[in-house]
Amino acid sequence: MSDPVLATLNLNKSFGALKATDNVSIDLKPGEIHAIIGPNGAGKSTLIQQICGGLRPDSGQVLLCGQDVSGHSTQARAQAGLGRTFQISQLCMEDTVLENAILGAMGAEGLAWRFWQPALKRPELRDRAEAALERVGLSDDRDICCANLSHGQRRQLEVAVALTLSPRVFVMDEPMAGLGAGGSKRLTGFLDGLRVEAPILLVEHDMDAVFALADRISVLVYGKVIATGTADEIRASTEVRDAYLGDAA
Amino acid sequence: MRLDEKYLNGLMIAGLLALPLWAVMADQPFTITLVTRAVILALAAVGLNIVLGIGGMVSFGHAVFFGIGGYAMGILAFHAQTYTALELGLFTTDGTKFMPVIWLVAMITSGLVAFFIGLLSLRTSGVYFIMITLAFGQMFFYFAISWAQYGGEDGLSIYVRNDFPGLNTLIPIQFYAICFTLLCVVLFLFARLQASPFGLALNAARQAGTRVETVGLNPMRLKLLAFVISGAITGLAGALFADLNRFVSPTMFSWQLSGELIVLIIIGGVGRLMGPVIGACVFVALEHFLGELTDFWHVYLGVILLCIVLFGRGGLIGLLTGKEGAHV
Amino acid sequence: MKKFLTAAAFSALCATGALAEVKVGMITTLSGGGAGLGIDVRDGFMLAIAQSGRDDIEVVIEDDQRKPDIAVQLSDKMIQSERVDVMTGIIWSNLAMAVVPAAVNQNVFYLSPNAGPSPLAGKGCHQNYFNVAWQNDNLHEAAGAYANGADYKKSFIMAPNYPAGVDALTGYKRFFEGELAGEVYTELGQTDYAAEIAQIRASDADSVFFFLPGGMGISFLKQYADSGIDLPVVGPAFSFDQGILQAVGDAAMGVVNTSQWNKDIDNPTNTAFVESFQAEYGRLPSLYASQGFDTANLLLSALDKADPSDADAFREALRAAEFDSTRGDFSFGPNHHPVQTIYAREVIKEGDVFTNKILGVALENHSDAYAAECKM
Amino acid sequence: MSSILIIEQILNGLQFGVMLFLMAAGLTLIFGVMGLINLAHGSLYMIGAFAAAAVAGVTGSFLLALIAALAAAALAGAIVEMVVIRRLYSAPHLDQVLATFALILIFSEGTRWLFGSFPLFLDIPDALSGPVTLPGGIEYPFYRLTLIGIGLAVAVGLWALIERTRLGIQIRAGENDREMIAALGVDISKLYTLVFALGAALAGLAGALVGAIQSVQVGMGEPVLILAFVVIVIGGIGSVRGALIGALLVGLTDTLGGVFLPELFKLFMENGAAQKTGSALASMGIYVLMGLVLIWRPTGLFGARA
Repeated sequence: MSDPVLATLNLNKSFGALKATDNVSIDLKPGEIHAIIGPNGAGKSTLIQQICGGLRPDSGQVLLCGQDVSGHSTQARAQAGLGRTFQISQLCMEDTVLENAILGAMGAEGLAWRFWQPALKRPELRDRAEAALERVGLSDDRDICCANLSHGQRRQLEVAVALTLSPRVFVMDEPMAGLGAGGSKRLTGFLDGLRVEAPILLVEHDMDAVFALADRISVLVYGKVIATGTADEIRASTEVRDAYLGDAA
Repeated sequence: MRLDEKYLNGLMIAGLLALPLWAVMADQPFTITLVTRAVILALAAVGLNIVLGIGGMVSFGHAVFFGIGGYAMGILAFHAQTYTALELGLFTTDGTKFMPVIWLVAMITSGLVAFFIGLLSLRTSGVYFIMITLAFGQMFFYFAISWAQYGGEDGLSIYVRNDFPGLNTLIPIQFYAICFTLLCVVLFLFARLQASPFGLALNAARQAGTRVETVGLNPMRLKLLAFVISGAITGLAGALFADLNRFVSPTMFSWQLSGELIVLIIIGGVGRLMGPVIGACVFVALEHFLGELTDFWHVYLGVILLCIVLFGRGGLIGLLTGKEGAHV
Repeated sequence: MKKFLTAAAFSALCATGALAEVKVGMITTLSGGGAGLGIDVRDGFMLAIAQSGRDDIEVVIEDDQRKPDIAVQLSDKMIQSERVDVMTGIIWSNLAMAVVPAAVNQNVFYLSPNAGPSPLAGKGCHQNYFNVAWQNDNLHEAAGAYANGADYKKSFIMAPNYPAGVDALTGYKRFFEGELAGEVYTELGQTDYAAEIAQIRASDADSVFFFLPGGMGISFLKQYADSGIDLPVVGPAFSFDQGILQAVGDAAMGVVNTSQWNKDIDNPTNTAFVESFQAEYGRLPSLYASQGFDTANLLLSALDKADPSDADAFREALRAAEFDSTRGDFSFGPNHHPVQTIYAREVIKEGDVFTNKILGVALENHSDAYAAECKM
Repeated sequence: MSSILIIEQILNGLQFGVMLFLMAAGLTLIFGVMGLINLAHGSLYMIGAFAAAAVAGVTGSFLLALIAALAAAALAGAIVEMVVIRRLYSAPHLDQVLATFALILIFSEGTRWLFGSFPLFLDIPDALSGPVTLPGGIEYPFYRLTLIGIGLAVAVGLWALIERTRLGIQIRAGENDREMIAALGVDISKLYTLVFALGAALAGLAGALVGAIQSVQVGMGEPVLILAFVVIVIGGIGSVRGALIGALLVGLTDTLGGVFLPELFKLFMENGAAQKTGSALASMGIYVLMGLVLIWRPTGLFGARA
């Protein structure tokens, strides 16, 4: 068993009386997809925020490749190898697809502080960006303005930007959201192949995708991890069933 | 009819070359003065366009840098013309009337001030950013008014324009040549900057700050550097403006001037290379010709500005090329 | 509508420029705050030109919006494009400082109808610069002199914190022989004087001197009148002038102010001026209008003797100042600033209209403190 | 410096503060509900003062003048809202700044065209003029006390309006969630016009009240506008409570700074120089205050946390 690439240790976060994250310890091992599921309001987004640096936990640690990054800023974590996609696309809508990908490449190459040569003409940036676009199938749309992309294409671009970073770990917040059945299926296939490159922490509502992809699944309810296990174990867990049904009722 | 933006830019530069030359031949020196004014205001607004158009920071206090540039020129030339020493703590100077030195001092000083204002202001965003930059502008304005040593509200008169090697700066067309060349250089730098990795990142910071962070870049630092570059350019314009008028006064720090710089950019087109240039030319022309028509020309200026906001998304460049401007 | 009509009349006048032999450039404030002063100067000036019946004088009028940079550019325009012989019109000292030195160095004559900053009267004086109104300190000095005469021993003095304000207090102190109960610099453009009034109340002053031009003076006087303090107030004419007085109202009643002109100065020129100004524009003339009128008449008197192209002769003609001033006797000192009598006036009410009445002379044939520094 | 003088200066600061509050309350409401930066708010203040001066000039009644000021400013506000402002709600701040900057130009020169370039006359009504003696022997102008009273009454009234009435519920809902009030069946555009007119009326009232002790002239609105912005930024944009606290802070800082800073400098400087330095610093005082508050709390004292 190898060491986890990403782990949280006893993470806690409260908003007033509300405990959004309650002593959460999860980990992500090389080569696996670890999915986090849970009903709305279970604290999934809050957890992701703490892992990626948008929120500071009240207590506990976030470990990236064994290193404590709890006090690091978002950009420091990104530099340390954390690649993230957003539930709601965070893209530069006035820029082209290629420019969005180049932005990621700039982060990866540490090349933002250059003032002379046009970004689009730097071969190292361009190669990296084009490669990422190629992989998600957006190569032909590279010169389209992002605002004119379809919803599905935007999700693809989100993933492409994360790819340009060549991260050591992916954190994906509902990448399937709003995709049609076909789109979901294609992305599922793509993520399936991605896990060998870097493990994926996947937050997703699309249960078909989750059960198809995840090596392990953690269930988050009211900020607490109530169960972790393989797809079959989770499916069989009465606790999980109660939590979901109880919530629905 | 839709114009390509490149042609429009070329046309504009050609116009800025041709009009003053025509004015020399037709012996209309005042036309040259007007175009010089437009070119200098454009230069100041190009500086602002870096933070406003690319970086999305609505600075309502850019007059600070314009004024600092002006006072850098005023103070240096004042000491040079009165042969009095200027004590700067560690060292003493007699001032100077040499333009390149004045420009350098203007740019360094306003860049430094921009660094500190930016450091404090960038903690805020949105309306708060607009207002805190305005507050800094007001502080400098009131400071200048009560700075008796350099004329206070009366300002400083510099009787002879400063020197530039090989040119007689008192001849309008020669001074214009200096300003025009500087504008072209700065426009070129702006274009390079906009396309460079830094420009791309800054542009991204305006549209999606979180995205910039998640690729491992620090939007704060990007914005702060942009603010400093912008301040330095506007400071340079301030020094030229002071030389055009051979005069500096606290009005260079006024919030109306900050507002006017923003107006110039919006008239032309936010984030566009030539937006400030077109805006400045149109503004100076309006000011001049409407002023001849009626004492109440501000009313008409107001109506025109209103129409530009309500119907001309993307400014004049947007109107002519059919492209919208940057969203701020 | 009246304004547009007169503006049209001016442009009609300008249109006769084809024949014009003398070109006069007037840069003054016609829009925005403070436009009233510029309009009065312009109207007074144009009235005199019209009355002269000369059609060989072209007056180019431009609005400086009270912005120094605009004023400088207009001055460039006047000199470079219009090629005017004589310039005039600037209201504000800071604009004058921006325009005048450069203009007179380009061999243009400048006749100041209002501003008289001290540098232009002293070290920075120039042979082509003539001030027809006053040196900035004059009216304040007269106020100081009046305070002595009124037997004030302890004055509370205040002015805005800018060069003209500092000059004002200096001018008052130069002539006032008593002590100061307080000396306060207010913020330029300040509208609320409660804090200062409280300080006056708490002081042991027996009189108050203030210089607060424009709206600042109106605010102060109204608030002062309402405060219940009844110490006598002295000030220069600027806050008690015809244009502004109606806005101050009862609060100004009885206040003594110093001025080199008033509409009741008894001489034929002045009587005719007041009448014709009222007839032409439908309002009482102000101090500024009288200054504009005198400036034009000085110019006309010089033009009768010499042409501006003969600069030396024209300068001599100006220096002689052989014209009938609305103020009575008028002559120039060695620094081309007026030597004139300054009066103390009191605010009174004539029917419904607030106006001033001359009390007596504050300073007789007064020159200024800077003339000695002028080396022409 | 006697304690009487200090108390008097504090009263002055309070009076200045509550008048700023009248301006700032409208500004902050308009921003809170509609998300609009209205630079032309100062023009509405000017309109109030001019309307009051005009009506007082004709009728001689101060009460009628106040009513006219409220009506004229509210009407002008409603018209501007319907013609221009409502096109700007979804526009970026930049466009709002420019458009309302344009409105300032139109209003200012338009007023000058109508009323001429000279200041107008508006005086304190006889019933309110002159000083009164407060406990402790402080003589203080009755009119200024009245202003403090009116300002505080408006503050209480606004509080009651927002907390206790149906309109208030809609306003609060509008601040939180625009879609929700549409879902509640409220006619949004009518609500917006109403809020804008209310803000305008408050500004007009301030203009008329202050006009009686200051000069009624073109351009009188802009300095107050800038101060009102300082106030709402300190208080937190959108918060009426913040506007009140901010206004009082600014009023007291400005008044007391102008008085005490020169005194402070007199301790180690020559009299005239101390006056000049002190008052120069005092004029920057509120901007320094604003800078400090924003550095400490980037969204103001009571602003929504980002």
